[in-house]
Amino acid sequence: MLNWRWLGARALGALITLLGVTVVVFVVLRTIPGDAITASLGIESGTLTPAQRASLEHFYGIDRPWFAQLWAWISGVAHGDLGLSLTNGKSVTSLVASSLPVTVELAVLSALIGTAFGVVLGVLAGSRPGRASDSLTQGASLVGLAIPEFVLGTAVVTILAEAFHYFPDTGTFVPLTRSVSGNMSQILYPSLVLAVAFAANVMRTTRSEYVEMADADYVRTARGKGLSPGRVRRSHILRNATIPIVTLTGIQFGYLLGGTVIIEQIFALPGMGRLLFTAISNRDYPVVQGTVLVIAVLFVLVNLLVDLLYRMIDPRTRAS
Amino acid sequence: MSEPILAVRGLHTAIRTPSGPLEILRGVDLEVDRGETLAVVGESGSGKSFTALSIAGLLPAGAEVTSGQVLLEGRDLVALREPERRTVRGAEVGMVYQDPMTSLNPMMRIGRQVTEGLRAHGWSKDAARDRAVTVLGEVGLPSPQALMRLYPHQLSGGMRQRVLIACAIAPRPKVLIADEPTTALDVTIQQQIIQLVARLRDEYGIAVVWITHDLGVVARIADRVAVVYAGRVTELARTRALFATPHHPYTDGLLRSLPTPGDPHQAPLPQIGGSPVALSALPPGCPFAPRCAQRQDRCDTEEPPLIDRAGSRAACWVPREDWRAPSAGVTSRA
Amino acid sequence: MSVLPTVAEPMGSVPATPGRSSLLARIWRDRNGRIGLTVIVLLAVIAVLGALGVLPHDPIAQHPAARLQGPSSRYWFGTDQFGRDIAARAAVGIWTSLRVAVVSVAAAAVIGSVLGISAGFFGGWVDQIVSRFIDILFAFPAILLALAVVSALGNGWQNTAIAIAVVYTPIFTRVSRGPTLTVGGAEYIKAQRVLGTPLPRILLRHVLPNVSAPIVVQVTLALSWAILTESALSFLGLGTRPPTPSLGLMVSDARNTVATAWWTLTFPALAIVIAVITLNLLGDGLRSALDPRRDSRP
Amino acid sequence: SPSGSQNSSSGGSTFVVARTGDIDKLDPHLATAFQTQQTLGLVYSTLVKTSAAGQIQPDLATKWTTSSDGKTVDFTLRSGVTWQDGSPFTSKDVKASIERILDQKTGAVSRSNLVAIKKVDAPDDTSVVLHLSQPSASLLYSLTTVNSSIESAKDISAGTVGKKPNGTGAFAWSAWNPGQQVVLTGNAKYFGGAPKIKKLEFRVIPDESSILSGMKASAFQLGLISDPGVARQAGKSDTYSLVKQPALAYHVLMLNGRKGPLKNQQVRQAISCAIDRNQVMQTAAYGDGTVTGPITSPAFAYSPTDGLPCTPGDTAKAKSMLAAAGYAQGFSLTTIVETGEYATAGAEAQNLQSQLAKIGVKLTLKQLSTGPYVSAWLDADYDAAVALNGGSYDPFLMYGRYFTSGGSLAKPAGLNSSTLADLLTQGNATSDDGKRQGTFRNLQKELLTESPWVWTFRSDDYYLVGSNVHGFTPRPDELLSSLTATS
Amino acid sequence: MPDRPTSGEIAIDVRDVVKHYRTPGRGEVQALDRVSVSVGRGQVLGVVGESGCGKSTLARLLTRLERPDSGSVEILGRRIDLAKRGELRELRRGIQLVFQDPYASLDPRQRIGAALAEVLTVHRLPSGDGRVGELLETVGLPPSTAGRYPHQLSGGQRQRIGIARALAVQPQILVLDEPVSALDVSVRAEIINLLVRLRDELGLTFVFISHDLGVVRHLADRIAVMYLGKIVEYGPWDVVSDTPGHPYTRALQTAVPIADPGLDAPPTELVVTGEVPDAANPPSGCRFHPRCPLAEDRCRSVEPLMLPASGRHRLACHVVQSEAATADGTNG
Ligand SMILES: Nc1ncnc2c1ncn2[C@@H]1O[C@H](COP(=O)(O)OP(=O)(O)OP(=O)(O)O)[C@@H](O)[C@H]1O
Ligand SMILES: Nc1ncnc2c1ncn2[C@@H]1O[C@H](COP(=O)(O)OP(=O)(O)OP(=O)(O)O)[C@@H](O)[C@H]1O
Ligand SMILES: [Mg+2]
Ligand SMILES: [Mg+2]
Repeated sequence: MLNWRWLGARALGALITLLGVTVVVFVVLRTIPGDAITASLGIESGTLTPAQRASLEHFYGIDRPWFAQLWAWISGVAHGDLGLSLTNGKSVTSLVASSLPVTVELAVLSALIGTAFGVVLGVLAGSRPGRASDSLTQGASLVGLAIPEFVLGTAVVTILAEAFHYFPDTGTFVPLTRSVSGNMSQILYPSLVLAVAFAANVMRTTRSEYVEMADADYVRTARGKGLSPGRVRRSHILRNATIPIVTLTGIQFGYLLGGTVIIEQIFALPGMGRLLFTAISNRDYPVVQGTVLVIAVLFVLVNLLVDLLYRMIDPRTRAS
Repeated sequence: MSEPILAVRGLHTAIRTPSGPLEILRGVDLEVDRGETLAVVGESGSGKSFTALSIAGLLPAGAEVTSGQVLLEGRDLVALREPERRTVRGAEVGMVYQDPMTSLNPMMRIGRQVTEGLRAHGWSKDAARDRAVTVLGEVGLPSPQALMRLYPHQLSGGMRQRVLIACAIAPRPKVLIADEPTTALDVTIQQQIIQLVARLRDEYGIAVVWITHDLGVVARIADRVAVVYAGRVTELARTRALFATPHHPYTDGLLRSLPTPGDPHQAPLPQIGGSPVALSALPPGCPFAPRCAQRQDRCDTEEPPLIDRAGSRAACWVPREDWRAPSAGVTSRA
Repeated sequence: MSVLPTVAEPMGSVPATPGRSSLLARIWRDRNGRIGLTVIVLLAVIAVLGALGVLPHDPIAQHPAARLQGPSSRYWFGTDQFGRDIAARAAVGIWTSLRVAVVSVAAAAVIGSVLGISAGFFGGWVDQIVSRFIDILFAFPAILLALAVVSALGNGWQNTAIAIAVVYTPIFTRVSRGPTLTVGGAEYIKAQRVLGTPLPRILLRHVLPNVSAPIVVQVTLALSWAILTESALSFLGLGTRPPTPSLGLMVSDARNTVATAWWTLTFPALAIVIAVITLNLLGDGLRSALDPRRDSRP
Repeated sequence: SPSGSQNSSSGGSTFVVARTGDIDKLDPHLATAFQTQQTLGLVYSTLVKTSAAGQIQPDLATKWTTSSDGKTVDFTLRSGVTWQDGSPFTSKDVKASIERILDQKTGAVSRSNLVAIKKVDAPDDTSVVLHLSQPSASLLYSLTTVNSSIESAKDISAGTVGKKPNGTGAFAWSAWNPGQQVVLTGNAKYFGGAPKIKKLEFRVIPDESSILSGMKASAFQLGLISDPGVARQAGKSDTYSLVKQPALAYHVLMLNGRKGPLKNQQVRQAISCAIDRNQVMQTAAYGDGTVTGPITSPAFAYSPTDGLPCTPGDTAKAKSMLAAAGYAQGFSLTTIVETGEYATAGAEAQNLQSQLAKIGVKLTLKQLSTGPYVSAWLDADYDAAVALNGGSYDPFLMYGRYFTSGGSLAKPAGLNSSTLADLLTQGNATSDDGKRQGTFRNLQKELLTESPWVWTFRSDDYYLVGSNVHGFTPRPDELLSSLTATS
Repeated sequence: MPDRPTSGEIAIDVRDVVKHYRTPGRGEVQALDRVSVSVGRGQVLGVVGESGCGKSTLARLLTRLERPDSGSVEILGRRIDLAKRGELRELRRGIQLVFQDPYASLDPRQRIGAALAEVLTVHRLPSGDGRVGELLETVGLPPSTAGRYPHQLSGGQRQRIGIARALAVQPQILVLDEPVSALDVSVRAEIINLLVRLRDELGLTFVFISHDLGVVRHLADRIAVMYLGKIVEYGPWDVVSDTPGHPYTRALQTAVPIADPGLDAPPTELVVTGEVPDAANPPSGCRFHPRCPLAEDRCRSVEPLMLPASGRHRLACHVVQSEAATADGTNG
């Protein structure tokens, strides 16, 4: 069923994209003033003697021309070596490896929650367009879209603390595999906050797709066969609405991978958003490059997965 | 005269529009007997599809039958509540649609699309499957077993239309309504579909309502014809009678405007002047009056009902005998 | 960043039909559109009043003696930690936020559409290059783009706008490319080619107007994200340059005073929510006004 | 509390300190971030330390004497001290550590403060002698900082310093999870007595509001915050108490005296006169803090504005001074403002802007994140800079590097003044307390007269102390030494 | 019935044109395969065939919407397939195209007047209301139509606009791609009459494309029947439409239902079975053989050539050609 040629072409495209990302991030980083030395020593870097500075530059590898640095980096990546953090000397690979699961789980959980709520509410609204339930759900989704995430996040943290004396666990990240409850106490609330906007978007798409699909010719055919409304909804309307919903979910999920920084700040989650944000503030090139590359890889993978999913869901795109 | 299997009496259907409700059907009368084909002809927008959808109870959101009856073997379908109506739909009245490309669910295997209607009407899984295979064979599709597992996009237009027909006739309905089932197809395929439906009609003894705008098709298949204009039936007659002596100037104009064999290079084709009226701006009297050469004063004020005229029924105040000239309803200049 | 941009649902391949009635009238006919239009005009008026400085209080002047006062007849929405009038600041804040949003979205829409239309219309290697470029931008975490721009150029509303524009450009490219593929293959475009109409004219007079519907709808959505993104950037310390008030800045500053002075956060946050909802409603209205299926029947 | 497992202080197992930033390195000689100093300060010891009030006290050295010419300092070391890895502490460790700091290649932060040291002798295991090139009153203070920590000679020669900290302090190194937490364990063999806290965790909670929420839910035992806005929200609670501690660090508007109108001393003075320090503190820090002059050390408390020809905030006077300097119409300045490092920068800048506007000086804010800010600052590429500068118990250590010739930060300081340089050198050359008081008082006056910068206030540091925590006392230098005695 | 005399001048000359489309999913579609046809000035060529046989592709090549893979397309004696930009504009003033779907071929956002004026402006022809009004009058519409949008017109009116727009540049050749297929019967007659009038009054050359032999018959001097990218029969209108030789043409002829209920259904042996094969994978030999009631062995392997049957009448069918040969043989 898999079309290998298609997959090959897609993989090649993905590779080119990633190479592009690599080059762009490299160039972008170097347009920002300040270098690794000022980042790591702060104002104390002013006290360095030229010899000290030169030796540090050599240590950080920033004394070489930029293309040499780029090349060194790319060839490192090819060997799975993302370099060392300038600020704490840890290997970027290990930093990314420890923060990746947090962000991925955060994104996956909020996508799951968001999609579940979004689809259910969207169908609810779409199956009775114009009714009170429709207006209500639509209104709620608009509010969900409109509240800035940091306001919602802070509100959740504050309310939990004030009213319930509860604070989501901020200790060492507990992987799901170790303890479900321990993991949930860290991930659940931030996921819920992220899920709000996600659900609102999914709801809106589901609703409009539902309304549109309900008008399709084949739905009329199905009704003409005497099927019950529930059957028509499940087998015909919803099944065809899956594709746009999957697309949207995929896009949103992709964004989420690189867009969890605010929630990670507020809930003190050691994810990639925070890693990236801190690294950018610190001018920690290797970490920024590594994190961006990994996020881009994830994004590209998600896209590939969505495409693959499509081809599984939609018989028209399946290779025959 | 035996009771027709399907009779439509004074059917009015309206739809909600941004500028208020709009009457699309303004009193449609039809009837068709068992084993017979009724052709419904008319220009685009005259209300043919609405008639079909009103009969099947499949009107789009915002549209509803406001008065009139749809009698299936004497039982008024309009009066039924939706759950009962559903038991009729598909089981007793089957529908085939104009566009075979969009009328099948692209995400569902052919087999399932044929069987789901049967299952909805209480067929067991196996029985439905067997029936589906049989019926796919009957509509002339090769290797029905294998076909069951295909998706619509793997079939050509003609094959898809056959699948739609199979879906419709699988539960052995009493009436088959076909809304322009061949318009989207090539002539050679159209010919095959016409033959197929005729054969099925005879084998199953069902009544067929065939909607078309092609008078050639009418001539080939229909026992009876209903001509629709601006949401009403303007003429209802047996096919031969209608072609021989149309009693409504509109029907007359339609027939004359067809290219005829002979030397076509000689004279221009006769044509009906003017353009169809908009349903939202109907004139007070006969809706055809503004285009009609036989028009009398009365036509501008009073809308004619269907009047019996020598075995046919036509909605025209002016009897054919009083027409000014046989072709006067028709102008011949472009 | 807080905002999950989504691509507006495709509007179908049929180009939008202009009505007898103007676009505004058609939006007005839609309930959501009506609400959206009304409130946006209201917000625009407030914003312009704020920008013109004709409000009773100066949004920038500090009155240390009147710090953190609650809403009163003198200060409708209360004052902030500098004793500045929140009502006046919110009004100017709407102006700033809308200005950032409008400028960034306009830039993104123009650049994105040019790229998208070129890619869709010319296909071939143009499409290849544009699509790759867009893929790269998409795969980039939006926050890095924004941070990079703001870090490199310093903050200030113009740079915030540039950052947001960079993030949203690929979305407009994607939104305009699809319809262009359809429109480019439409018979009326072929007709223009056969008629010998020069290419620029075809693109400008025939392609552009007919792919504009989804772009216009996307604009309203993007405007609402831009307002949210501006506030998110402010939260991360990368927003508008003080003392110019922006809603995002006010909200993120007020996070620390909300427990003791609820009004500092409530009013600007409400303004954001209202602006975003309004733009979404307007988008809904536009979508239905531009929907080719609507009164496409004679 | 429903938060369950994490809330473990009652069980006595882990003492959690929440703060916004993480440590960045493990070598105390290179540590610049105060989080790193806070942490490593608990692991390493120094020869001498300061009391909270700024008095020099014994640490690894129990006694010290300075020769009469001030050029030799003798230390007697504590005996019986062991490194956390078990090996004994001797004078060789001290010698190796100071030599490491003095070695250019190390890039040690406190090198410039210790350059007076010519030679280090370790005549026996418990004695160390420092030979100085010139007397240095600030030397002892320099030796109290975390940057002057004593490392093990073995680690230094093995090159393992900065890999796994090994000190003689109250807490031993346990684990570091970058960006998340640092875990220390109580050192049972600590010469000052085993700490009551057995396990100490520094946890990174980037958002101060979240730290507050966590304290409300008793998720942490100690929360370190610096944003007065958040502190104001802390209110009263039965799960924690809020302790304010004035810091040595000072908020300042640095003026670049090498640029434009600012070259003119009268102009700088006018700016300094125009600014009501209290207003800055009230608006930016909700009134928390102390209006201050240049010297923040409690031991050298002088009038914060003595030396200015005006009462600060006197707009009319300031305007006339500007006019006298030829700038009656005012002028424009751009100030760099750091974002993301400390909470009040933006607010201070906005208030300064509003105050300066009154005398016609248009201040434009250029907000930069840390990297670009530091670059611009180091290059003196600014007209003005809103800054939070670190303080010290010793005035020479505060200003020597800015205002002595050859001072490492003379460039960003923005002004060369031989008067200032002389005063600083004098103050450092004598250890006579009375003389130092006089000299530094003159230094403060001169700084205010020259007005290279406008000192506004010292802010408070805030400590949210869990209600079941006993014995914690904050210090002006932000070190957490009292955790040794906290339970 | 006169086979209208060719004026001696050739308006269109298409030689050995091949056009294949490479499509990702379908493979290589042989839309046109070695097609040659020519039309004399003032003549009407009718092209019929089922969906997908390449009719529109031919129209696109004639108007240089696309270029052939090989072969040549000559319009009024000049190679339009090789024309450079400036020359192309000039050549296009000689040949114009009218589309099947009158609605899709008009920019929905442009008023009728503007659409017509635009053509005039682009070609630097005298424009202005007068000329636009004239054009509208030529196609039998009142000048007031200029102020309307396409969606405010009926299908017939829209098709008239499509024709008027093509006429605006005063072309000598009109290519009409199924101009009446989308129209109602009652309107179809109007357009056909209009086209007849234009042909006669303006002396235009037409290429008239349709899938309906009945309609083509009404207008054409010559008819070309296409099947799967090839011309299979070509000749005078009456010969091809009334006594066709090729079995495919015969099938087409009988498939069109005639509006006379008195007529019996066509004999089953003339009904073609099956559907049009995929042009991406055409059958070997004679492309029609899988559906042909007369098919023989050689039809499966050997591709028949277009050979003269009589006079200007030519067709490509092994069976019919050999029957004729035998008949000739016996006669001779
Ligand atoms: N949603 C609607 N709102 C307003 N008018 C409508 C709507 N749907 C259909 N109509 C009108 O109803 C009339 C009848 O439509 P119908 O589809 O029955 O025509 P038809 O005879 O089947 O035409 P065709 O041959 O084009 O299929 C048309 O004039 C159409 O404009
Ligand atoms: N741009 C294209 N890309 C790929 N295939 C094409 C393209 N255009 C046409 N084809 C294919 O070429 C063949 C001929 O197409 P063409 O449009 O010329 O047929 P036609 O005779 O006009 O059919 P119809 O009656 O349906 O209009 C078809 O199989 C079609 O699918
Ligand atoms: Mg219809
Ligand atoms: Mg075609």
